[in-house]
Amino acid sequence: MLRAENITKRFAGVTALENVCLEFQAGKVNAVIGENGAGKSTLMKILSGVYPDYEGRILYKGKTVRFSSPREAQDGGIAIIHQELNLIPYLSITENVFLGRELTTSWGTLDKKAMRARTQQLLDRLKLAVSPDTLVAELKVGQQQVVEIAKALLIDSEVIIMDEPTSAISESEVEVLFSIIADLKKSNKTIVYISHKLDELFKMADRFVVLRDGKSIESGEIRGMTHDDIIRKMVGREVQTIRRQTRIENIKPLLTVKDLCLKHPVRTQENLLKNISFHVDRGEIVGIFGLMGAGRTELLETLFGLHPKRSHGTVFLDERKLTVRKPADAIDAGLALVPEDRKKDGLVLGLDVRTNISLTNLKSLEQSGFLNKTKEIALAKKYVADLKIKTSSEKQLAQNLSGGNQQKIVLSKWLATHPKLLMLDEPTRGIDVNAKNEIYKLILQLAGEGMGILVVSSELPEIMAISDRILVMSEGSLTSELSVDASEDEILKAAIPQTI
Amino acid sequence: RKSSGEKGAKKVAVIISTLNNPWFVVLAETAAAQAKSLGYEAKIFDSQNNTALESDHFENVIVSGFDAILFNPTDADGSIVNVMKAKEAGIPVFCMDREVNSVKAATSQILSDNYAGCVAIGKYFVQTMPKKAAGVKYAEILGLVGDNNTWNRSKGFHSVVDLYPNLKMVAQQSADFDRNKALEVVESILQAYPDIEGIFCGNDAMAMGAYQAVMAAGKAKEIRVYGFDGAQDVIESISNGKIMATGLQSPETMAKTAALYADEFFKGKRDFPQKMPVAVELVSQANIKDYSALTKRN
Amino acid sequence: MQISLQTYRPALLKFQSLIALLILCLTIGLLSDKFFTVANGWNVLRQISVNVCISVGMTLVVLTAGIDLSVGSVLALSGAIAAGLLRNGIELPASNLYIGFTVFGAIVAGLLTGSVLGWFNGWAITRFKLPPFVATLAMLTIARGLTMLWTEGFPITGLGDSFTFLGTGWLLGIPLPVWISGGIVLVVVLLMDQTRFGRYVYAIGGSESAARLSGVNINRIKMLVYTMAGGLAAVGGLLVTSRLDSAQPNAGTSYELDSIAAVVIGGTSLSGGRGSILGTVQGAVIIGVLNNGLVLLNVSPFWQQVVKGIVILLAVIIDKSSSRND
Amino acid sequence: MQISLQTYRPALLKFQSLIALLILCLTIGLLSDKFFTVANGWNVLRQISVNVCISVGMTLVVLTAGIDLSVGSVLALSGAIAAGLLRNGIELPASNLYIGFTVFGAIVAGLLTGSVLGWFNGWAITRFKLPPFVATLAMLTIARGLTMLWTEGFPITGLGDSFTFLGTGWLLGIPLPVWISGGIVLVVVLLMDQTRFGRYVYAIGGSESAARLSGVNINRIKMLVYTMAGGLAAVGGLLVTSRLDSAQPNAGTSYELDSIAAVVIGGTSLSGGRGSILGTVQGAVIIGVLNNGLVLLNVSPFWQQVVKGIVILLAVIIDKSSSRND
Ligand SMILES: Nc1ncnc2c1ncn2[C@@H]1O[C@H](COP(=O)(O)OP(=O)(O)OP(=O)(O)O)[C@@H](O)[C@H]1O
Ligand SMILES: Nc1ncnc2c1ncn2[C@@H]1O[C@H](COP(=O)(O)OP(=O)(O)OP(=O)(O)O)[C@@H](O)[C@H]1O
Ligand SMILES: [Mg+2]
Ligand SMILES: [Mg+2]
Repeated sequence: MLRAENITKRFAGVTALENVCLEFQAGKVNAVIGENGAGKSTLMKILSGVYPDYEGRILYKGKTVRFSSPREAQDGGIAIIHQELNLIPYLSITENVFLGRELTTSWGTLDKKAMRARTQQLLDRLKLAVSPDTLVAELKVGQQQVVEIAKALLIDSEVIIMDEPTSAISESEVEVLFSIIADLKKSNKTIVYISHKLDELFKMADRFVVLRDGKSIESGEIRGMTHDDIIRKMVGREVQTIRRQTRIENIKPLLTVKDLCLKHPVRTQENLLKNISFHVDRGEIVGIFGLMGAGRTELLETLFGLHPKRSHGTVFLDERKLTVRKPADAIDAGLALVPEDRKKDGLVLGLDVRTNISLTNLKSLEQSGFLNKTKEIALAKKYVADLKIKTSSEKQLAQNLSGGNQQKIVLSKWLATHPKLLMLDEPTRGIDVNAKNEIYKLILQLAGEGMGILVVSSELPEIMAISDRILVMSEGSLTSELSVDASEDEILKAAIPQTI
Repeated sequence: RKSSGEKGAKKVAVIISTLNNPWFVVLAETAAAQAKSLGYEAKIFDSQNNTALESDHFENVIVSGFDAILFNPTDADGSIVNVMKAKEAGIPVFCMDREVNSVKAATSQILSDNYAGCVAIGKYFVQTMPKKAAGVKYAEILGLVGDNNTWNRSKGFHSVVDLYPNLKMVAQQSADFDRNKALEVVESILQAYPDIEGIFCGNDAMAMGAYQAVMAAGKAKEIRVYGFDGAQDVIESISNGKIMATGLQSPETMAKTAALYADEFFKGKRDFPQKMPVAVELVSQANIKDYSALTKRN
Repeated sequence: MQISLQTYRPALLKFQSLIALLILCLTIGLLSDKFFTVANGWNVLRQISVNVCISVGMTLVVLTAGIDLSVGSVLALSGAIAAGLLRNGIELPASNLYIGFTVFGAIVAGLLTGSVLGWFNGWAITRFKLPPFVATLAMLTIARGLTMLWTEGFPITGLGDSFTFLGTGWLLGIPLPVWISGGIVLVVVLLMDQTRFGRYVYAIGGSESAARLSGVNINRIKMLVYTMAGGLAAVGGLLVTSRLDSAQPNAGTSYELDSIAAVVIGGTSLSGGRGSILGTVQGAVIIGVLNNGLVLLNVSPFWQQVVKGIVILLAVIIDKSSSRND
Repeated sequence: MQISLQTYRPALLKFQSLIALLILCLTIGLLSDKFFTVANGWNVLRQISVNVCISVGMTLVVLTAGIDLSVGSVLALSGAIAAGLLRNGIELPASNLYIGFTVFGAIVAGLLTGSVLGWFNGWAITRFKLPPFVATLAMLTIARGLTMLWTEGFPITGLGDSFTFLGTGWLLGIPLPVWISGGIVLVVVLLMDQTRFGRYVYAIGGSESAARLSGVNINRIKMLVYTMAGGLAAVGGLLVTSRLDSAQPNAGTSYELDSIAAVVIGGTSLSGGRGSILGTVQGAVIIGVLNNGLVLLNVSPFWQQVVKGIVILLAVIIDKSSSRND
């Protein structure tokens, strides 16, 4: 159906793809696997007309094509769900879904009714229970990803490329997406699927293609492969999957939270967090699970001092009462937060790696009022080496790094403050297995050194792999506290909202 | 409409082309003060050199029931419409300093003649500039190029000076009636034409700036600076021998006359002279003693 | 085709937070009995009509995250071209040719002038990826210079009654400039709310890269937007010229600030993507009422500027806090 | 403390793409033999020193994704306050008190005035979350009005030689204003490159939310930046006043455009986070050389504006294409 022959793509200084040859078959789910920065997204952008200048050729339905714009590729029947969310924040869901392909009446004006109705259908099909008139800016990341999916499903395309469509959505939405993919497969569409969640691939994919360092390595049937086979092909060597082993029980409590409440920003009668109480010990890893919108992000943000006016409750750190009015207080007290949206909140994308790493830590780099650049460079180099950040140098701009490496920079900048409690919100979203493992290893090591860790994640396997204890949230309340031995069913039951 | 003002004291509007220049501030404040001393309410409007804003002022003045307008137009042609509007509403308009190009519009126009004033300066310029067989170079600094006063003055000056081929204008640049711009422009002109011996400026603020540039270049002796307006600091500078001459157009005389005309109008007089010229006096090194009273003004 | 005023777009809701404007009007009305009169109402509306025309175009530009500093000069040149052609026609001494212009012809020429200058702005911005600030700043001085060259520094006057009717006439009891600016507002509101073009303008301002990936032809939309801004500035230029029966070479100086002020006071974000035409109209009305009120209340010109600044601050603060409770 | 000119910050590299400036200088130099003289060099530098002072402050503001339209009026008011105090002191007729001011006292008062006005801008912007455009536009008219009230519309002159030395004096063969503006550039370059403050300014402009989460006190940095912009405008005001030996009530009109032009031509992005002080200096030099060159070549005032606009366009286009190849 779609063949790439000897595709080479160079960016200033980087060869992202080198003589890539591969083929995607109709009526199959074709998985593209590879580490962060292997060139998956770049290849997809070429196939969908985003990058019109490349070497090599593309055969589509047996004919050579060269799309000069996303529009041409769409008209030719190739739709793509981009990895980076590409929605317009201040337009509604309907307007985003139909952007560039609006329906018009015979007057030439927009047919808003028809578009709204069609969007409603799509949202129903994707089981997203929000009004089509909602502004995208008001949606959570996960909901935005569902809108991206809706956008790709709008037109009846021959080829649908999905670049990490599930990186921000939770289990139930994933199920919905999979049933849709199954339907598409039945109607003989070509599906190209990229994901770092290997379980999904085994559930869904028929074929796989491996990219490594911009080269196509291998392709074949998924059937008969094991986890370890896939990982070996991606990474080019053996990788051990990390799992929390033992830990010294109950040392001193590090963080104690009592009756934490947070008011809704607009509907002040309503609470987004309802009397949350829990504790984290030194050296303990506490996982917080919940479905989308359960209030986990808000919990971390509140602890970090982002909502001082709307929240109340008592927090103790190291048995001392903590008053946090702003993030600087939290940092001084020894808290660190790796936020959910790393591009917006975690990094200053237009600054370089070194500046990003040192941003939280400039006070300690000061000497008589001036920054000591030698120290700063040393600090950046230390974390680039320790965390194995793949970057040409510490002078590289953060926006030019791959997702996994960006996440490692965010981690670095917080580790540099030597926090007592590290809060991680979806720390491995969009990160390849290898990098994920490295991050897990790091988390375990930090806990081993006595740091308390609070991890929010929507991925059950992740939570179960690294936590010592699991808290489950639903609709702003803490519904359950479970040990790692708890079954998946137990956890999910606690996470599902009681009120519908 | 006119009855609205009858209740209390009559209201007089003073609409001024700009208050961004002290000369016009004097014009406006004298007119308002004179009207008040005659027992009327007075109010100043600043058109900010913008004919459209002036038009807004006229509309607002007509609506709020003023009884007379003492008017300093932004533009001889563009302001006609505004004056006609007031006339239709039965409100007398007395133009001060600048005219509108219509004999039917204003009740009376009390004018200083920029053109004639600059003819006088031109004559003095010709007399005082050195006479050399090889020719003498000079520069001219214009005001805002989109302002017709700029051109009235320039033309009056050139109507005389251009008759003397020995006087060669080597640079003609604009400094927007602004002292700082004039300083900078003249600094640059002095680089390109260090041998000029005279600078004619379209107003006194620019003359002051030009003189400062000349002084800083150490050429106060060689280069003669001429201005126009009769601003106080220039008159002082003339008495100190720094600046050669300026055209004194007395804002006080014009403003007082206009206010008195309005007073007479209210008392029933209708036959005003269409144009009432107020002479522009040449104040120069030659006659500065006659104006010594002015330099004491505060 | 339903027009939904009480609609989803929050920027439109913005228009409903008229509290600041109401307070302003009431205060002036209490202090001066001349304010709430029909004549004064038409006065204010006629006075703001030029700013409304320009600001509608400016809103489009700002919504795409751009800016147009050249509107004032474009206004001046368009008005001067129309007036000059109407008055003098085109003489080609070489071929002994004289082309006269009717009022209609002159108006078309003025509108064309503005649109071409706007088109040139758009071209420089899209073709060379220049920051809009720089490209339109250059146009600000270029168009002003061309105006000076065309008029030789003198106003062009005596344009005849049929031309001045445009700026001074009344139709069905409403001043013609109010009809014109009102019509423009209506058309552009429909355009923004009911057509693809409007969607794309919001989309480009919201996220240019996302709009590009959705297949929106960014450059074409931007060219259109700047061309429209130029054309609307030309409408303003024709109105000013005809109202004064005279094309002033320095007309429109610093109008760009007034117009951006109307846009921003009306709630449109300078970083693009958020805002509305009706908000801008509200902004222009606030500025107009303020100018009118300060005169009616007899505030001295020096104090006027201080008061004006403070009222603008208060208006935006009130507006912000009232719309937050929606 | 090493100063790395050939450094990581790409915006600093920008300064090395001086090609446009070089071409401009060479062209003027070819057409006029007066251009490349030492005297003219000092001329140009002295003339741009006011714009450099203002534009350095403007660069800080723009780097935080803000804008300051009030610099011109703040300049005027600061200069007028200093001149007025120096000339007349403060008289309190009620308590029969007279406070005289030394030159130093007057300068401090002028600087304080500018800083307080700038501080007020920052306060309005951070406290009420006003768009910087609106807050500083309000300040533009307020400060101008206050200047008019303070001066009653008349220039304040006769300030004495020790005060005018500031703007007209020479030190070691270099004009004093050049020392002052050069010193300011040096200090602020160090501040931006070598201190926490500088980092925070870039971080806020790059992503305000990321900076907030990193513990940066956004409001404090913004307040500082606007206060500095006000203070630097006051330095400009003192220079202008002392050069003219006179505080003009209408000094600084439309300087905000010149200054933003220098910032943007110098490659700083109006959306914040990217740019440099040295780029701005380059921008100011381009504008200054252009103004000087047009006068040296005695280009007619009508044509000057057209030529100026075209050269600015070309300069930015050349600059963009040359820096792309770095
Ligand atoms: N616009 C760009 N400019 C420079 N380099 C780029 C650009 N886009 C991508 N790259 C580089 O090209 C390489 C491939 O990137 P790509 O985004 O295709 O990786 P990926 O396989 O999709 O990774 P991930 O799993 O993290 O999404 C990386 O080294 C990346 O840094
Ligand atoms: N600014 C806001 N305005 C209105 N509602 C909000 C806002 N922020 C969050 N919410 C709502 O608060 C609830 C909790 O959101 P939160 O982001 O904490 O959930 P979460 O468990 O972290 O989910 P996710 O996995 O999507 O990050 C959700 O219902 C969300 O819609
Ligand atoms: Mg990718
Ligand atoms: Mg979350």
